[in-house]
Amino acid sequence: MTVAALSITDLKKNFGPAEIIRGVNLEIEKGERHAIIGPNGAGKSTLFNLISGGYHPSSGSIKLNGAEIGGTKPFQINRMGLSRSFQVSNIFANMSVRENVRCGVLYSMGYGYSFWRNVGNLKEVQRKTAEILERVDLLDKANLPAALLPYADQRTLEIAITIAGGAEVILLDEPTAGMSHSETDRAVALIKQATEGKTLLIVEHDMGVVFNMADRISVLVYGEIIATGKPSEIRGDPKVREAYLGDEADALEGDAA
Amino acid sequence: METIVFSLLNGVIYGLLLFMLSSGLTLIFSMMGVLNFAHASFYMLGAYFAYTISEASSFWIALIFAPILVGLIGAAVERWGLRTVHVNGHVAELLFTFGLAYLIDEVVKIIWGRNAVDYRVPELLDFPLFELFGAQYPAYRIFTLFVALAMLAGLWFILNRTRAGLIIQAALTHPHMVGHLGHNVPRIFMTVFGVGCALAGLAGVIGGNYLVTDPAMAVQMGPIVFVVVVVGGLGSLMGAFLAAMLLGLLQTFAVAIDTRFADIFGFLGLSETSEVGAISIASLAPMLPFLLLVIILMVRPRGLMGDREL
Amino acid sequence: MKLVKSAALAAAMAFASMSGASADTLKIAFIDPLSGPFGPSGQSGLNEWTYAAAQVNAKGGIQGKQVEVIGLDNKVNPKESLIQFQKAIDQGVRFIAQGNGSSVASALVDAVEKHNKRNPGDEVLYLNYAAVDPVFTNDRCSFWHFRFDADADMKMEAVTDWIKGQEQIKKVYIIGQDYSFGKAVAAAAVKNLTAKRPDIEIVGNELHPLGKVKDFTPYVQKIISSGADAIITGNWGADMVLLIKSAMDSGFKGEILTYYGGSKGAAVAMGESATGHVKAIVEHNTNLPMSDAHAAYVDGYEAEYSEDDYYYHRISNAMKMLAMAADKAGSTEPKAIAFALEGMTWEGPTGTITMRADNHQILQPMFMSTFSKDGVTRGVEDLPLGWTSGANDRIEGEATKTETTCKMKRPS
Amino acid sequence: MSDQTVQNFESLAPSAGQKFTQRVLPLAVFALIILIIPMFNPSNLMLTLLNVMGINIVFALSYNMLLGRGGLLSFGHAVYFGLGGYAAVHAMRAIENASYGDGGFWASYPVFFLPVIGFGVGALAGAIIGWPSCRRAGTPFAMISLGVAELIAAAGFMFGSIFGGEEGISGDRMNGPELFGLSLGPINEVYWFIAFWTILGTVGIYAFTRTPLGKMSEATRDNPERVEFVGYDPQRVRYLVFIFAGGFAGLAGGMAAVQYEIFTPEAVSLAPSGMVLLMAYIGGIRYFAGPILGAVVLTYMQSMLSDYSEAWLLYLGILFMAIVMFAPGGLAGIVAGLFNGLRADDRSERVSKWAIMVVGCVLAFVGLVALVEVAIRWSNGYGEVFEPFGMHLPTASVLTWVLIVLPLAAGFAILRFGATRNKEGQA
Repeated sequence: MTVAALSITDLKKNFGPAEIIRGVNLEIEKGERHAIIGPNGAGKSTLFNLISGGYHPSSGSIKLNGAEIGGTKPFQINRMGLSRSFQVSNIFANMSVRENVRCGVLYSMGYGYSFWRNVGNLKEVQRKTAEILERVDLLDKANLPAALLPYADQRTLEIAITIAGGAEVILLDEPTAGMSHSETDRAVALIKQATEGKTLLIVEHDMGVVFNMADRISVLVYGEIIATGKPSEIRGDPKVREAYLGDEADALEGDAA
Repeated sequence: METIVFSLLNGVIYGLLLFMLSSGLTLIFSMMGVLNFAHASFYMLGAYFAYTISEASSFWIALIFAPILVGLIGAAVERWGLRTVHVNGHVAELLFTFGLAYLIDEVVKIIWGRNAVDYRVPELLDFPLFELFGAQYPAYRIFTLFVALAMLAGLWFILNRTRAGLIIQAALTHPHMVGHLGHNVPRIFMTVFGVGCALAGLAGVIGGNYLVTDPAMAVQMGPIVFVVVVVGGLGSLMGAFLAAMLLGLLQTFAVAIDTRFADIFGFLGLSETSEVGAISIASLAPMLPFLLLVIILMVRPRGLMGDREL
Repeated sequence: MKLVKSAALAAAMAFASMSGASADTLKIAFIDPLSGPFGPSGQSGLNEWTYAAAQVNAKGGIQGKQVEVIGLDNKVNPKESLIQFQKAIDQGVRFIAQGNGSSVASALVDAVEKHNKRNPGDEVLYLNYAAVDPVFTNDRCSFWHFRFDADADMKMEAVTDWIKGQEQIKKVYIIGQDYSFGKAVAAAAVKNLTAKRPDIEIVGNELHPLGKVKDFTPYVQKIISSGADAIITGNWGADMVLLIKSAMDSGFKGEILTYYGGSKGAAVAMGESATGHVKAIVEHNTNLPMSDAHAAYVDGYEAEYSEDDYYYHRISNAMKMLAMAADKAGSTEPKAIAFALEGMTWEGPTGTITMRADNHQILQPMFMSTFSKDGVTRGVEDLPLGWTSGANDRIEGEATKTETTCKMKRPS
Repeated sequence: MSDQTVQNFESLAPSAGQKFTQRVLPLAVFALIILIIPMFNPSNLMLTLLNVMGINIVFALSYNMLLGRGGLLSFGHAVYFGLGGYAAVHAMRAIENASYGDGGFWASYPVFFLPVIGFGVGALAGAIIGWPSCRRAGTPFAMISLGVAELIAAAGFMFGSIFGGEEGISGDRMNGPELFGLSLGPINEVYWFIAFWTILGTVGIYAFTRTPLGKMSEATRDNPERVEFVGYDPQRVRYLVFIFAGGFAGLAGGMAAVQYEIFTPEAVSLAPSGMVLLMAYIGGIRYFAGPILGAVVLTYMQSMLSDYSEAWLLYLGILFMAIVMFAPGGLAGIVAGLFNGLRADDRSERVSKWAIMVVGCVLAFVGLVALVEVAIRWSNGYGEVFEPFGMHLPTASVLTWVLIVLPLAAGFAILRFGATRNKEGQA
């Protein structure tokens, strides 16, 4: 039996009296693309923060490739092979695009806190950086200051930094939020291509993106997962339809078509 | 016994003076995030204005007008200085106030000279109130106590019983919320900065003749004000009050202790004549605030009563 | 580009070098604070040196040379003093005068010693008018250094000599700043009191951090509770003023014996209530009985510098002795003057003044002056208050003489 | 990947030529300036000043490792400078004792390498004090640095055996083995010593900015949260940078020990910490050369301006405030702006704009100087009168006030005009 890439058991998190995550169980296989959907306030971001080390779980366990990571610091989790992006662009604004990606590459290539090497002379770092930039199609903007990029490109850069470290498990927090239709399509293609062969956990509002990309989908409502399954199973699940009222249910419907 | 009574009395009065001085900074820091380096300079301005006004008229007029004047200058500084710098972030703001403190020092030296000025306790209060264990207790110190208490009561009233106060309270704990409520944030900032400076000015009016009014008084008081604010905690006037009291009492009590390190750590073989052994607790008293500052920031960065970390 | 600009700057500086020495002036570089918190006391010193120079020049100067005093601002910073010292050397200065801060004095003694060793024939003489750390005339004495003020230990000799005559003082409290000077004063006080007045009880001996105490009331109440009838303190600046103010506010009835009670700005801060209680050990006060010539000198100063009071009498002594030494040596070469100054004795306005040959320390009469309301003909800081002393308050210079550990190395 | 990528990655990084003009050339010019200055036969005073500038350049650059590159505002950087310097002076004494006494390790240690000791002790102090300080950036870091600085400054006066009490500790640099034929006695020989270490320190600090740690320090300044998600511990990054900054400050302290041959407790106090902050910020913390510029200008001001005006502290304060408010890029930012502007397309427009600004600044400055100088003479009360260019400007005269108010008002009016024109231009 293979170990799950990510395995969450009875995960709970409360802030004071408010229980945000109320017992989540989830298994994600290696190489799987898994999406989490749910209405606003369901606790999706909290769940992400718990997995990536931003918050400490109140109880329960989170295992990455079989190793417990609940309550571990983000940088340690990252070194164990999990990387994440942010809902709001979270890049190094005062650096160039190339330097941004390079920051993502450095640690994974073993240059941690090195202070005896010149970054300019690290050929493999340069090569890896260029590879990533090419993969996300930012090569021609490599030497621009990151803060001057258009919004969609900043989102792309966000993803580029996330995948730069070569993590096997990638968490993407609403990667297409705020993008136009054509930009979204491009982004989806890019994510698919860039995360080829990796385990992907994605939170997304755009149902089109979700049903297009995910192998499996979990539905998070009020801190609990009410359903997990293939897109077709989720689409027909009455509990899910119940949770999604009005427009969003239509959206489910519409995408099913 | 007498040591305890004296230390208690002095500690409380010194603590209240510290609180008067730092309450304004707590307001400013909590709302605007500006740790105003020039806060003690406004305290100094208060003392100098009070000196000039009381030379021309009387101490009582100075008691009212000097803080108002200082408040107006503070508001002007916020309006035409700090606001310009705000876009460049907190470090730039901190540096702005750092430079401002420097400038105020120099300007005060030019206007009032580089030596102490003869700012006296008003004659009405210049008598020993009572005698305790052979030492006289000046009436002015008790007056200080009452002014501080009156200020405390006034502040409490404004914050808890007026609309403006409630807005400020909301802003203290949730600075980002005020804008959403449709209030004019720049004007609130300007007002708070002005009022904070006025409170420092009031402390200057009271402290200037209690201590000495000279151009060094700002530098002397500057760092300790930070200690009070940081130890007290963000957004908490109560915390600032407690911290000021704690510092006042800590320092006065430490002075009263003659114990040397050699007496405490003698069992470790520390000798009376060694450099470390000869250090007495009393001689360390003025260093305690900074020790406390460092320890608090390490152990409990939110301060005694703060609702969030710095 | 940024670098080009700094290059231009550096080049500009290189060309802006100073003019050389001119033959017919004798330059004294006054290296003391002229700005910042200690600016006022430095400025006073500069005024008195300038005035003393003008007086000498009016009589034809020193060996026919006009004396010029150049004020150089060292910000009481030892490192900055060394830069200003170099500035002085480049201007052809052969005499430097300094007084504020033993840290500065320490740097300058060292620098002068090294300069003279490394530049024979171009020696510099250091006239110390106020840095009182005994070490400069003991372990670290230098042939090129002359001190015109009594050192801290000598002042304590004078203070304790005076206490010897004060039967009413039974209990003494010693308080000082927690650094080398404060510790030295406390140690000297204990040593001298036990020797000269074994019956006196030292009821407290305390050090507080330098310049950090805002309210001295707790200390003062400790002092009052101890029943002390005299306080001895070497405190200066705010530490002294705040201590005295607190003592007066708390109704301390005894004497406060200070080193620096007479320093600039203190009188205003202490106020009238301190009169009769605060005493200072000094070589001169402006209410001493004076000869006409000396009175004219003092009044002339106070007229010319109306904002200032005549305080550093030793500066006038130093200038006169410099002139006398030059006459004796027939030269204005620092080396010759230094040899001529050694052992020089003369009758000054206050009595016999001697420059010790063994350690270059001056011996002069000292006065325990009291801050007073009455008997004041010349007040200080535009107040009707001033410093006075009576017949019993005079301590002869010879009585303040201390043993020295100096092993003077004289140039051949 | 394909050959295409390999090619791209080669072209991504700056070309050898770019690298040379951007990185090597400025440092080479800097070194060259230092090397040719002695050919102009500067006076001893100038040499002294240049030496002090060298020391301050390294000190300010080390400070900027924290403030500019790491986003850490420290109010106690002189602690590391001072401790490094003290260690070097103690070592200097050990060399002196060893060469006249029993020999041993110190007898063979050249004074020339004292800055190494300074570096080690500065870094050690950084490692000890940085441990609690670097957990947080921003205001908590600033406050801890202030508290620590106060404590160390107080300790400086309490522990005589280390700090030598008020007189400090002094040594003699002319002992031990000589290196490169330098006895280090005369000031021009010390110049070469300072030059060597200034260049080494500058190159070292520059090289540090090019290392992975240096890069991550900038990343941590910009976005500590994100740094965590690329595998770095921001606390660790700050801590390591702090140690290096302490080390280079100690190096500057070691240089100062040889230059001055004395260290006093004043060196660990708050004043030099404030001074180095001013140097770095006035010079420009966003540019590598900024602190160099700041160190040169402020060292000159500190030692020479006081010859012309006792109000030099006030001018320094005004300069600082003007930089904070109107030119956050500092002097280096202004220089860079001019340089870039001259190459921009709208050159003529920019030049006319600058001309207006310069005229406004000069006028306002003239009025300000007149005001300050007249005021300070009035304040002193010695009856001295401000007499620039043979004019006689007593406090009470109408001419004086005309000369103050007119340029001030005109200057500010012009500056305002310039500013509004800019805004319209942008709109």
